[in-house]
Amino acid sequence: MTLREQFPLLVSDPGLHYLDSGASSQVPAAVLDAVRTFETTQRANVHRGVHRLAEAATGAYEGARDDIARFFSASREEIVFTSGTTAAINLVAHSFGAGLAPGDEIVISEIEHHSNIVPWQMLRDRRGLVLKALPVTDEGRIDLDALDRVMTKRTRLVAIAHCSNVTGAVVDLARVVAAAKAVGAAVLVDGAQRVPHGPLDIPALGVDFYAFSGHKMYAPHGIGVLWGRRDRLEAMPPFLGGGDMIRRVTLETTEYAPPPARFEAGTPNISGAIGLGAACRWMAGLDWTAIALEELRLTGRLLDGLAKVPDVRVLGPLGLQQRIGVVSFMLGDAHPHDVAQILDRHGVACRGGHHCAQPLMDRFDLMGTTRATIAPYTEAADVDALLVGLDEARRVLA
Amino acid sequence: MTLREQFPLLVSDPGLHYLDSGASSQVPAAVLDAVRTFETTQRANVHRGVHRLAEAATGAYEGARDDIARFFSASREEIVFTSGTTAAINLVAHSFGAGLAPGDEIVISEIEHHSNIVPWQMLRDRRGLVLKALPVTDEGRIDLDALDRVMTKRTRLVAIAHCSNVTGAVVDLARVVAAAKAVGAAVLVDGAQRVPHGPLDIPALGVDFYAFSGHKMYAPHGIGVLWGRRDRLEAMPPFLGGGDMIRRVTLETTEYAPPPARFEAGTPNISGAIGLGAACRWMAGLDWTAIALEELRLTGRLLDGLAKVPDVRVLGPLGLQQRIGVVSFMLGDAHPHDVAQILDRHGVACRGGHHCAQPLMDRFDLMGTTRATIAPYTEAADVDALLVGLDEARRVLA
Amino acid sequence: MSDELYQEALLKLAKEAPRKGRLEPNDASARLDNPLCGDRVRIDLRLKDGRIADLAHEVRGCLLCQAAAGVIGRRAVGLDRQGVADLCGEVDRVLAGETPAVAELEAFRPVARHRSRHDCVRLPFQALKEAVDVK
Amino acid sequence: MSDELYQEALLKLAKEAPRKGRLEPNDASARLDNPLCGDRVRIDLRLKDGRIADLAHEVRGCLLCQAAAGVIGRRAVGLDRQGVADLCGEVDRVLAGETPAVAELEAFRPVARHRSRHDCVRLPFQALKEAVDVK
Ligand SMILES: Cc1ncc(COP(=O)(O)O)c(C=O)c1O
Ligand SMILES: Cc1ncc(COP(=O)(O)O)c(C=O)c1O
Repeated sequence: MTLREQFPLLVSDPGLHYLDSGASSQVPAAVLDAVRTFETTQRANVHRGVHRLAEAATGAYEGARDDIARFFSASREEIVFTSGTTAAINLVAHSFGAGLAPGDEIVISEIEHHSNIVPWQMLRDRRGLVLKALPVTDEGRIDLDALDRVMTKRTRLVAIAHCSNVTGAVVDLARVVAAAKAVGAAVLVDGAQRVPHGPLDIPALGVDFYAFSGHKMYAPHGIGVLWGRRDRLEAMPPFLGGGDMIRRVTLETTEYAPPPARFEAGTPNISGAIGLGAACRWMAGLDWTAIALEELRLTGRLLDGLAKVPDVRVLGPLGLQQRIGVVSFMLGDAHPHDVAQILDRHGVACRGGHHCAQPLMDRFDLMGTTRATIAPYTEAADVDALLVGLDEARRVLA
Repeated sequence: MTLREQFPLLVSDPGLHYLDSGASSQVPAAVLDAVRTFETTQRANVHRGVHRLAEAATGAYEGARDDIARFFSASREEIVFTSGTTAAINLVAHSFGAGLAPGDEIVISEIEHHSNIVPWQMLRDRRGLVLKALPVTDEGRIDLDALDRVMTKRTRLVAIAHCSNVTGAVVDLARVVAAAKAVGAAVLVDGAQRVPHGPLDIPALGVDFYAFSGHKMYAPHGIGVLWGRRDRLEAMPPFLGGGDMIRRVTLETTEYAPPPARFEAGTPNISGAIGLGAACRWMAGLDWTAIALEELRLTGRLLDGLAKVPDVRVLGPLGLQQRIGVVSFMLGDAHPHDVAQILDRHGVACRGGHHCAQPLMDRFDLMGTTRATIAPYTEAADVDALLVGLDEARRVLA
Repeated sequence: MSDELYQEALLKLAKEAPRKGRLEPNDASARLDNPLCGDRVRIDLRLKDGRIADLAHEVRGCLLCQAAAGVIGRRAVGLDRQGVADLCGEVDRVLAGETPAVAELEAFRPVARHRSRHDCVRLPFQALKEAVDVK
Repeated sequence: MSDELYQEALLKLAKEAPRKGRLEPNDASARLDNPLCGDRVRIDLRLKDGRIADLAHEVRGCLLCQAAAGVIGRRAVGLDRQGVADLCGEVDRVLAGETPAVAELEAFRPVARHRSRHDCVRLPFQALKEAVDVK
């Protein structure tokens, strides 16, 4: 079976050229089957039951945590399940943020997704912090040369995307970590766009928090992970209150459980976690050297093709170094929605808009871009269909 | 097809007597199929795409909101998707709680689930509030006679469970609403245990917030709803920050979207919402008069059976008035885990423990209870198997 | 009728929209954003006896949004509050797949099938409504 | 060997556990809760030359938890820190399905298959470990 054949939606819709994996990836049968097996043979609530279904459900749920930890070379105590990247970042903004004092500084960048901007603005307003942003270069990369200028002794946290969901640029985390370490700041990485592109040793990055979503990495929606360095998690108060995150509750007061339970209030998304665990196992079985090469080749094909279309301007690195296959472009003055709509007529699924990165759009004075994402199941035909569709878009919209 | 035959797990495991629906219900094929259809024919991210999959996904997701609104006689703007009851209550604790001042009072009860206690303790500590609890009667009901004493002009919110997850008692919400109205307080209802037992006109209750989870009402885990009266929601600041909840983001500041989007930051649990919508459609097609009667009959059978077992003591109403089929009991001094474990040998899935209601356990000086829940798919054989299992438990543990 | 979105009629509405720009001074003005796509619309009005005497529209958005502003540029002068409400009602009807009474709206019929684009068409009309309602 | 959890041997360990109660005064004491089930264990120790000279245990928990405390009541006096660690190691081994070197732990072998109950068995041993470690 080819990799593409493992994706039921792609098989059943051969005319579809799905280039919108940056928004949500497609999902392989292995993941769907794991979820269905849970729902039809193990379904129960976790942790609190001793009957055999509850045992099976707990085993599957905690087994998923093990699978995820293994895939990211982490330990299971560091894997906090959340509903996604957004929830993971908000968790840190509240729980880590509870330890910050007025005047403390947080550094983000101009390239960030709203999920990595708004929680920090809200925290700034709650606690009287200072929020600073690293600028973005003309090439669409975070300008790390500005670190020297932006970081101060008051910097407590740098929150930054591993890969941009607009330009595809990959950030040099080692430089960010070094700069943060120099002033004693923690580092949070928004890994939403990085994790779909292969295994990663998260602890080796030297960062403190790493957030990602399942739905962009071949798993269900509604599940994600906050990886946190153990000492950081242990030092943090809980965020949400409820069942499962407690040690002991009286009407007056509550003692909290250790991490990761402390941060997992309420019945978790059990099937989602099981799906994410299955996605990690599925990914672990792939040949990522070959896939990375193929993704690179297709990204090159796309960039080359775009370079030949008059009026097209790419927002982001034009080369293949330090980038993933997330490619944004403008077609003359055409609105990206109109471009995406015409591409859709060719079966090409692209995203058009601001990609939840309005500050980046403002930086380049754009309404938005049209974005194509290269995934492991992408084929040359998908890229070519996009280029053909663009030809029509030019005719109609120019 | 009988109702039970619509549940794949129950069909494939005929020896199973599933009496743990109070923790998580089982899920009918109609719901599983709706989720699978999404994953294999419509999967994409919602709201931001114009291609046909994104259109289909958005249609399915917002269609689910319509189905849920219809089932609860609500309007779609009042349906906020959350990851569950716990997340819904925490949302209110943060967003409604942001408007409270030191000295303001919140009233809960001794019967509450930790999810409806801990968020208020945390809010109390954040904002210097006073947290009070209505006591519980010996019968295992919230003592509404205490309302007069506990409510004051400083009471801003009463947060209370519609049905107890331990004793099965149903609260007289009209009395609570009247008492709250008299002092201008809002009312939040934890409906987690009520919603699995049939349709409900939520706006007609006269309350301000109503929270529930999908996984207890035949839908997937990881999805739930906060219903909020429109003016309440409109007056509240957002809770989580991220994509989809904004009107406009700059690096300096953010304008927020109107409800419900304001409270739905990030990519939602799309498949979960679709599953919950399908569950509502499925429930809407059932004959709830017949089901309610049958649930009552089986609850009676269980209570009668328990009354005949020496050493068994029921915690909760012994009659069938104002109660759902959630039945808790103690077997002599036996630990509920040991009881549940022995019942499991008879294929009977019951929950043993504190049921995330430690203050209620303290009130009755109990380590925990063994709990059985009657659901629409429960049959007399399930109840009888429990009673047979209890006989063995008595022999072993007495 | 073809279900093709980008027909000649629509493109023409967008490209040849009269009354583009700003109106200064004005009696009423409204700016609306579509948070999902970032489209922005501003409508400036001059009013006389409760009727729109002059107007201008500034759109930063897609062709559908521009074309909708084009309809406003052609049709809105002379309308009172009720007339604007009626026009918005017609827009809703065409987006529901019905035949509109206003000829220019015909060009939007294919949009009915594309729910994600309905707001693109509605945005300028909503801004117009806000502007007359403010006053 | 039967995989029946509630065998005679286990029931006996629970019911006839020596050294139930509190020890006052004591040299070390630890209380642990299992948040999932609400079980609570307290272990009091008297120590001499780094060894446990006397102990008492108070358990509010299930039979497995009580039986585990029973093992402690029989076995822990005389142990030093390393001895306690070894005993805990044996508990982990039996819960992993292996044959324990400590005869009394034999009764816990059927628990290996019930992961949700492992913590019931571990809780008293963890409390014991905390108590000797505090000192
Ligand atoms: C009465 C009650 N409230 C709240 C909850 C919490 O719901 P969830 O865990 O789905 O957030 C539950 C169930 O666990 C419950 O029974
Ligand atoms: C870089 C980046 N960060 C954060 C997010 C937010 O993730 P989610 O919506 O799954 O919470 C996304 C995707 O939407 C993203 O691309």
